[in-house]
Amino acid sequence: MLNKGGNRDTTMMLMDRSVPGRVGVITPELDVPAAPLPDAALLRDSLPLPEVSEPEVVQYFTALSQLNFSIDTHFYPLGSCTMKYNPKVNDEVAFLPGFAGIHPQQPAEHSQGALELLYRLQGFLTEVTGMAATSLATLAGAHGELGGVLMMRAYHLAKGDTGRTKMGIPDSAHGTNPASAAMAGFDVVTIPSDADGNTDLAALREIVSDDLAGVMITLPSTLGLFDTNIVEVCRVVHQCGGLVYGDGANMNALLGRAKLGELGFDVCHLNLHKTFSTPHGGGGPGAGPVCCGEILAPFLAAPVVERNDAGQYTLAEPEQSIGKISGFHGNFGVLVRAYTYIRTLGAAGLQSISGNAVLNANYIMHTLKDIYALPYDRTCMHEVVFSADRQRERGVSGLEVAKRLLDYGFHAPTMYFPLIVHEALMIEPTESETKETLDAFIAALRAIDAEATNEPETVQHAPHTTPVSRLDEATAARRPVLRWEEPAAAD
Amino acid sequence: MLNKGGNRDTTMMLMDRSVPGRVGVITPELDVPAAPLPDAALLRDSLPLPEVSEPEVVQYFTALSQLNFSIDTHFYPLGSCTMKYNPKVNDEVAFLPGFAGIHPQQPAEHSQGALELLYRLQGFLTEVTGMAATSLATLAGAHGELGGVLMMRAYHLAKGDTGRTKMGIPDSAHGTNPASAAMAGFDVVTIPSDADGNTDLAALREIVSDDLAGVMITLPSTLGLFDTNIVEVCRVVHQCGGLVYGDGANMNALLGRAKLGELGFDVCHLNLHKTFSTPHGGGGPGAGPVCCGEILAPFLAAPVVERNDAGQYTLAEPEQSIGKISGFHGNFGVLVRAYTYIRTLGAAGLQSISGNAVLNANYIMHTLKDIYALPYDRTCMHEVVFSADRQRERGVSGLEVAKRLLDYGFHAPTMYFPLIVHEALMIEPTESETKETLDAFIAALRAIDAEATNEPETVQHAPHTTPVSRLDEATAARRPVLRWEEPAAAD
Amino acid sequence: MVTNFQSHYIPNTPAEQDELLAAIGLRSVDDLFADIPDDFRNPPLELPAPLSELEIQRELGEMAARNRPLSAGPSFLGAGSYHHFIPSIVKAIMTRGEFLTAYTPYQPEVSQGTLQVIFEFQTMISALYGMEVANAGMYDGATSVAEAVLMACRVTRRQQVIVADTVAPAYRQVIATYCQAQGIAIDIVPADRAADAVTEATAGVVVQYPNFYGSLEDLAALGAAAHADGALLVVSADPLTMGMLRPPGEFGADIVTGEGQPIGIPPSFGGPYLGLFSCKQQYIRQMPSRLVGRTTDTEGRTGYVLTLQTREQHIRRERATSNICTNEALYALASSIYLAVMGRNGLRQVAELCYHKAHYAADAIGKLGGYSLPQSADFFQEFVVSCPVAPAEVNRQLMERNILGGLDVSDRFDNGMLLCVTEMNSRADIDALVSALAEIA
Amino acid sequence: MVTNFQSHYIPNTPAEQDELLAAIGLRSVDDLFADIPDDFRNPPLELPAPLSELEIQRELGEMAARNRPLSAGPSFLGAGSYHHFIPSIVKAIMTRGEFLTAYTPYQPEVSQGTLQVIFEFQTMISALYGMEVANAGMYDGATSVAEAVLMACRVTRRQQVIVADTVAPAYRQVIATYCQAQGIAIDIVPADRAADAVTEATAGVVVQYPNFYGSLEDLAALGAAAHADGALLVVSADPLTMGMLRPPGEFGADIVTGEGQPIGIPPSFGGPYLGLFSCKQQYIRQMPSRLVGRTTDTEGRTGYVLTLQTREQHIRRERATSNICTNEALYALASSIYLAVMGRNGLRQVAELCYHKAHYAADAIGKLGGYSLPQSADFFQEFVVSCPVAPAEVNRQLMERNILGGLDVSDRFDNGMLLCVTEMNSRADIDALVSALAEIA
Ligand SMILES: Cc1ncc(COP(=O)(O)O)c(C=O)c1O
Ligand SMILES: Cc1ncc(COP(=O)(O)O)c(C=O)c1O
Repeated sequence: MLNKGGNRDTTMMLMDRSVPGRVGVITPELDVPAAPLPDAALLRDSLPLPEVSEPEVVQYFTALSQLNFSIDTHFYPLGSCTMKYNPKVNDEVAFLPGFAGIHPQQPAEHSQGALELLYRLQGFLTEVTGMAATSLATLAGAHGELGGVLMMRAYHLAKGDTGRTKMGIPDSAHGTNPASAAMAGFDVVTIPSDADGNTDLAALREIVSDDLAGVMITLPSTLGLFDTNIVEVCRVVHQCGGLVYGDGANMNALLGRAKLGELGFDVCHLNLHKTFSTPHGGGGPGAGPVCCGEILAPFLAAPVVERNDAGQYTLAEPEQSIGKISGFHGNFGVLVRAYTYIRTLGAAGLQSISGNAVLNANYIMHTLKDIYALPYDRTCMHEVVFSADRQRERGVSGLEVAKRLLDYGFHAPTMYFPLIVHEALMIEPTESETKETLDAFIAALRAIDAEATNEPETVQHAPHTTPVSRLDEATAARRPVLRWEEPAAAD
Repeated sequence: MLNKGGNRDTTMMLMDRSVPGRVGVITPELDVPAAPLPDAALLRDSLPLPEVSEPEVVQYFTALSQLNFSIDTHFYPLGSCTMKYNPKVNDEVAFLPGFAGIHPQQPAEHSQGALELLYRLQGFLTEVTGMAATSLATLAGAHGELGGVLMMRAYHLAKGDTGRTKMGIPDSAHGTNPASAAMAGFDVVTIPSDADGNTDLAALREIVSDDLAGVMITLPSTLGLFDTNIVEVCRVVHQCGGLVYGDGANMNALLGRAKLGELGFDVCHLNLHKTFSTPHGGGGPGAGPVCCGEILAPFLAAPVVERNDAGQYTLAEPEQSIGKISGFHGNFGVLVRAYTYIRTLGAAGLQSISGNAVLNANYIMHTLKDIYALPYDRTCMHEVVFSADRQRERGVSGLEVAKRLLDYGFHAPTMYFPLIVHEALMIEPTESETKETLDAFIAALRAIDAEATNEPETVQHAPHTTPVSRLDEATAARRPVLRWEEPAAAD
Repeated sequence: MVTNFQSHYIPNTPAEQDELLAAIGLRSVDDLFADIPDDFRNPPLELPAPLSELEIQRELGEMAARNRPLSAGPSFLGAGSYHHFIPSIVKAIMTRGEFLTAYTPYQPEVSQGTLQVIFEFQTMISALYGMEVANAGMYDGATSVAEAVLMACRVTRRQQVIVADTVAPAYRQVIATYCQAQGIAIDIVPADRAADAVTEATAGVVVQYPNFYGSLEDLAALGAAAHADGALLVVSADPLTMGMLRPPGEFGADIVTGEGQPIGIPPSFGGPYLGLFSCKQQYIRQMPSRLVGRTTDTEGRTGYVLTLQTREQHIRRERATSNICTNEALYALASSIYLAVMGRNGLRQVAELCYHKAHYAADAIGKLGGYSLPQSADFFQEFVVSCPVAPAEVNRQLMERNILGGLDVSDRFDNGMLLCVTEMNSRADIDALVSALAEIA
Repeated sequence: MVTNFQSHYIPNTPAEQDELLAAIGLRSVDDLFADIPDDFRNPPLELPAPLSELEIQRELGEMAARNRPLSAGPSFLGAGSYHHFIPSIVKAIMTRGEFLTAYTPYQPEVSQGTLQVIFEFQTMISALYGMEVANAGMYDGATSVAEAVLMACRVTRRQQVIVADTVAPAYRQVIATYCQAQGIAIDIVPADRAADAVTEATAGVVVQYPNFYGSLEDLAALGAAAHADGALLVVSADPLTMGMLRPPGEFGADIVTGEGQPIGIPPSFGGPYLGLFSCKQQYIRQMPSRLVGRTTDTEGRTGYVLTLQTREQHIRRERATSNICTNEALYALASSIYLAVMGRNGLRQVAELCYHKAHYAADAIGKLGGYSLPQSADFFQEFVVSCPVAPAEVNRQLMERNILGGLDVSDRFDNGMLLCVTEMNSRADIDALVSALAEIA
């Protein structure tokens, strides 16, 4: 990044910059008589916040922003994360005063536009997933999972079926799947993958029994593969009285190509901050709506939006709802963006997304598989998972290959996930990248492979051009420093 | 800057990226019957604009932005330019639909808020300059100058005084002053500065006669000095029947400290994009309102805003107006920002600006004058003009010192202006910088001086860390390439 | 067959797609989906036809226009979402693409911006609450306190919590949802009996500060009672009130959570908001969500990383402290900018404006015939008014005067209405409310 | 004595100011102003008391609310400022601090962003107009054509210009202002007689395309006539119409200027706008304003610089081609983003939408009893309607129906109203206008 002198240098934190008496904001004068204050025991003595002026705040945070890679500035093929283009119009409409400036508890007659938007979005997502109903109350993918598996639990309990304590989860699953299942009180049973990367049907059959509440399947799987056993998986689970949860985080591959509900899934969540292009914001906000079939609809998290005969929209609680799972009605600002995105693209646009996302991933797969090991050599979906095993043999790890990409001006792929692939490098190009970018990225990965042979140290010690080099994570965890502290007075 | 790969690399221009069939925008369907087209001779065959998608446009322009220094990212002590903090609230209000979305010709009764804002701003600027009236119609400093000197011309002509063909302008003046005078039909007579950097009164007395229309004086001068002869200058010019124009581009030094009207100036312009902190935008838009005393008020450019007895605001043309000088009513969006700025600061705030701007400049002057030659060793105003003569002796020019500052993360001072100072380095810190930044900047200039002794090549070939190094300006001018051309087909 | 649609969001043209297909050795994009069983491939997708951006802006603009923004007139509605002023710089900075379009900072070398922001956030949130550590944020205030309950149970290895009945109803519901499968017993007790209810089985005592009805609970007493029996004191506190009030940390709270919306986040119909979560240092390994730590790089430069990740789902899976992954990072940024620019004095001034204005309003309303203030404890910016007629009717008549009234809490207080006054309410707004209420009486 | 005011825009505190003063050896800030004669120092400054940002937003919000934005209802007002759609990305990018808060790119090494943008702008504007070179922009459409007149006189060393009477009245006035001190004679002649009026004394013929009343002048004839006598053809052309119309460059125009507002700039009560300026290569040394050229750095990398600066005031002073310095760079950026995203097809589509919708409207209105279309030439998106009653009255009645009517041009056409229809007008808008006009008749 361009050198910065003086207060634009980011090495000083806000508290380091604080000078007594500096002012960052002017507040209005008090225009009513002052009231007596409560007992002093209730009032604070000091408020250890910084004292800095407005220009300093702008300059400091602007400088910080420039230390980031982001979609707007860098190709970001981070597998499983669907780092696609985030349209600016979506942000613009979400900030309209009629959206950003409305109170969640104001009377419904003064929020009809907002409620209608939510109602329509419920319908769009229900349609996209081939389900029967949707709740928008869950605030991220993992939150949707929690809501979904709690619904599975509630369903069994409502039937008086109290013995279903187990949840089957593939070994390739994202960590949130087992964590959500555990929060919903289930014991996790791991389901292995077969040699093709599909669910191992034999292994599945072994665990299905009347203590199995259901399974959580990611489709396409985190291996970037369409599980060709999926219909059979659903059949087997259903046969034993279990339910099938779909982790829809990878839905970018399937938009308009297949519907989870039709394949046999009972409930799923979508990551609007992936598939529906709401910006990830450095780690959120997201939105993880839950869509489900008829039998689970009564259990959806509250609220859902209903439309009455007079055409008015109201918030309602499904009959046997698992209850409220968030403070209000979901991450509305994110939902506005997703609604806008779907309205912009329509069915043909969504299908074009999945087509191009999958095409781009396969292009990368085909142009690199001579060099990078491909654990599952079959058509991939929206992402391709390589292994850096062949580079490892030359002393260069997958992590090092990934870090070296940063020097080439590309964000790294997801590394070491899914856990079942050795030295995994998981690359998701998305549909929003140009062929030029794909080719430049492919060239970089080929060049790094050559470096692994010719100058392995360059790769091993990468990155070399970033604001900081490799960081000491071990010490960070062993002696955690989690906030600014007054520097010890020098004497 | 952080490395960028693929299409975020800026070496390809839009036309290089263009791919037939890529779409950047979706337009609505035609919802009326198509009309017959005019004769084909009136229609164009090809429209050689790029074909790129929206993400590419965002990524390309974002990448370009990151090649810039700017106030938000770097200390920018560019003399004569008043690169102070540009408040974000000013931009926010300027974009309100009730401001950005109104038509300049819509009926006055539907623009009362906008007209009132202009009316009040006229009043504020009239007050700040100690004048009698203001027109906001001029769109930048130089445009204000043209308006102002045309008013001087019109005034003399209105009196039947047709022989006043000369305009006196100090040798230190900004280039726009003589250029504006020439556009207004005057012959420029140069007025030298005296040894203290003030107007040379003796020289002035020599040129005053009945062919002198007036003089254009910058206060504080472009040497960053308050001309202590100024009252006498005005007296002398007035005595001969001439008028005094004030270039108010440096008004940041005098806000609330002195009023041009009271000192004897007849007319002046203000640079709202300097003193009143509207962002400079990489070279505009600006706004250069003209303020004048009673005798010149009838000649102001049209329109001005008037308030009638019913409290309604209307656009009006002053009686003997020089006429319209721009398409509509001035750079309204810039005027909204300046209005907001003045409302935020009030009189005490404006005085604090000049106090701190001048204090910061003097601090730099005092802490560097042992090393950098100071042509006029007296209290400076908002900026200090050094000479790099002592560095030059060691083979390092002022330009090279300035370029080397870029490596230290600071924007360069203005170089080689004013023309009367050898190897001029003109530094304007403004009031919005912290002491830390001033100290870091001072330390950098001291370090560069040391480099001039110890490793002059480092300075001579600077900058070393910028996106491009020193550019070949001679070839650029000799064989001008002013737009993208289709690359010659390789064969 | 799916036809190709050339969106402005998708660069590659059909010709380019054909080039890619050729490289792969396929004929059509459809062939890539051959793994999907025929019967399920390319189902009909019934969605409205795509719109141009011009039409989108118009459609969304019309939908937005059918909602009444708080800026349309005086508003006295709080109850969990507050109308506070947000300086322009917050949006100006948070919408920078480098922040907006980055992912979770998993690659620290190219994410120092986001990481250092979170470190600032952790610093300022712990300072506000008087706590030793704060995490990178949770989904919202409700899920944050629910996760605090789970954490209190983990820390104490107990399975019963006491929740004051003055905790926001929505928060209580979300706690119930989060606990429903965990075998945790939740006892809802009146706030003034919460201290007495603690036993050796109690994992934690949960209160809100100020409570949902605006009043200040006796944190010192609750902390003492909880700690006497080895339970934790869990407080959900409004961060903006911390500009003035002694923080829960100074009363011995073990976990302090909160809704971050009041500090720099627009009401936005209830989200996205920001869960705040802080605790004593000794419990950090039981915390949910991300933590950023300071460390050094190979050249000794300071840098920031995600740390203590072994607590988290991507490492610990079913034994993680929580399933949370994506949180609300962008709003942690917004709050950090807000707190930075408000600073030590600005936050105190805003808190005091709210306090004095609310008391001015309460005093005036309390003197109106037919109205009374049923609560006696100290309050901050919210208070309950008992109205002469049903609150719904009062609100209806207020809206006729373009005033947004308070929340109906007649389930708890006779004709009760929960009113909120902030720095956004001018004296004229308050006077208009008071005279309107006088007319309605 | 001036008291110090601690603004949030000014970081240094009184204590820090004292430190700086001590370094200088002074006691007070006031001492720095000792050069100002006593009688004039620290005059009273009567300005309203400062406001907090909360109050500023409220005050400005209220002032803005007293203006009716074009989005409030159908609008048919054009006449030099046009209601076109601007994609969101334009504002999202132009407000980035790196563009917004940079100065004129005098230090090319740290201004490549701005410089390359201008080079793109020059490229696209020359392409639009079919001209060889374009500069970095002028103040607005009016000053741009005025500078073109001065340039035509410089190039031809003649002092007389012919200006068609169909050039916008405001443009004609600004030409007069710019020429008033230069001894240039301006002959305003009917457009269809402009060709005949050219003599060997004529420096240039100035026309607008489409003209102020919407019609397309016969550029070919004008160009031939001008060139026959050694004069230049100067055309002020709407850049958006260039999506569809053959550009003036292809008719032999020597200088083509234009108002850049239609391509990506909001109407904003008349400014800031953007002057477009292009010409034949042979005249570049006579051009006003900045030019950016491509070159290479010491390492052979491509880079951009301000070039041919010897034309400009900071070098050439009173002999400069113009006094212009600051221009409208930020809006050259806006237009560049707009043109990039519209691209070859989008700009054509928008132009066609305007064309067809305007013709649909004109047809329908022309068929109404009492209304007629007094002009017969081809038009683009604007046309004059002769109304049965005074246009002011028609407009009044249209506004009762929340329709913003056209410009009153009854000075030139009997009860004439200049109407404009763009892509922002839906068929429903147009139909509403037509039925309203029918009712008013
Ligand atoms: C496959 C998969 N499932 C679930 C999640 C969890 O989603 P979130 O981060 O929104 O909670 C993710 C995101 O990282 C994921 O990639
Ligand atoms: C002293 C002085 N006068 C006049 C001007 C011209 O102002 P503008 O660039 O707004 O035309 C400038 C700006 O560079 C200046 O510094």
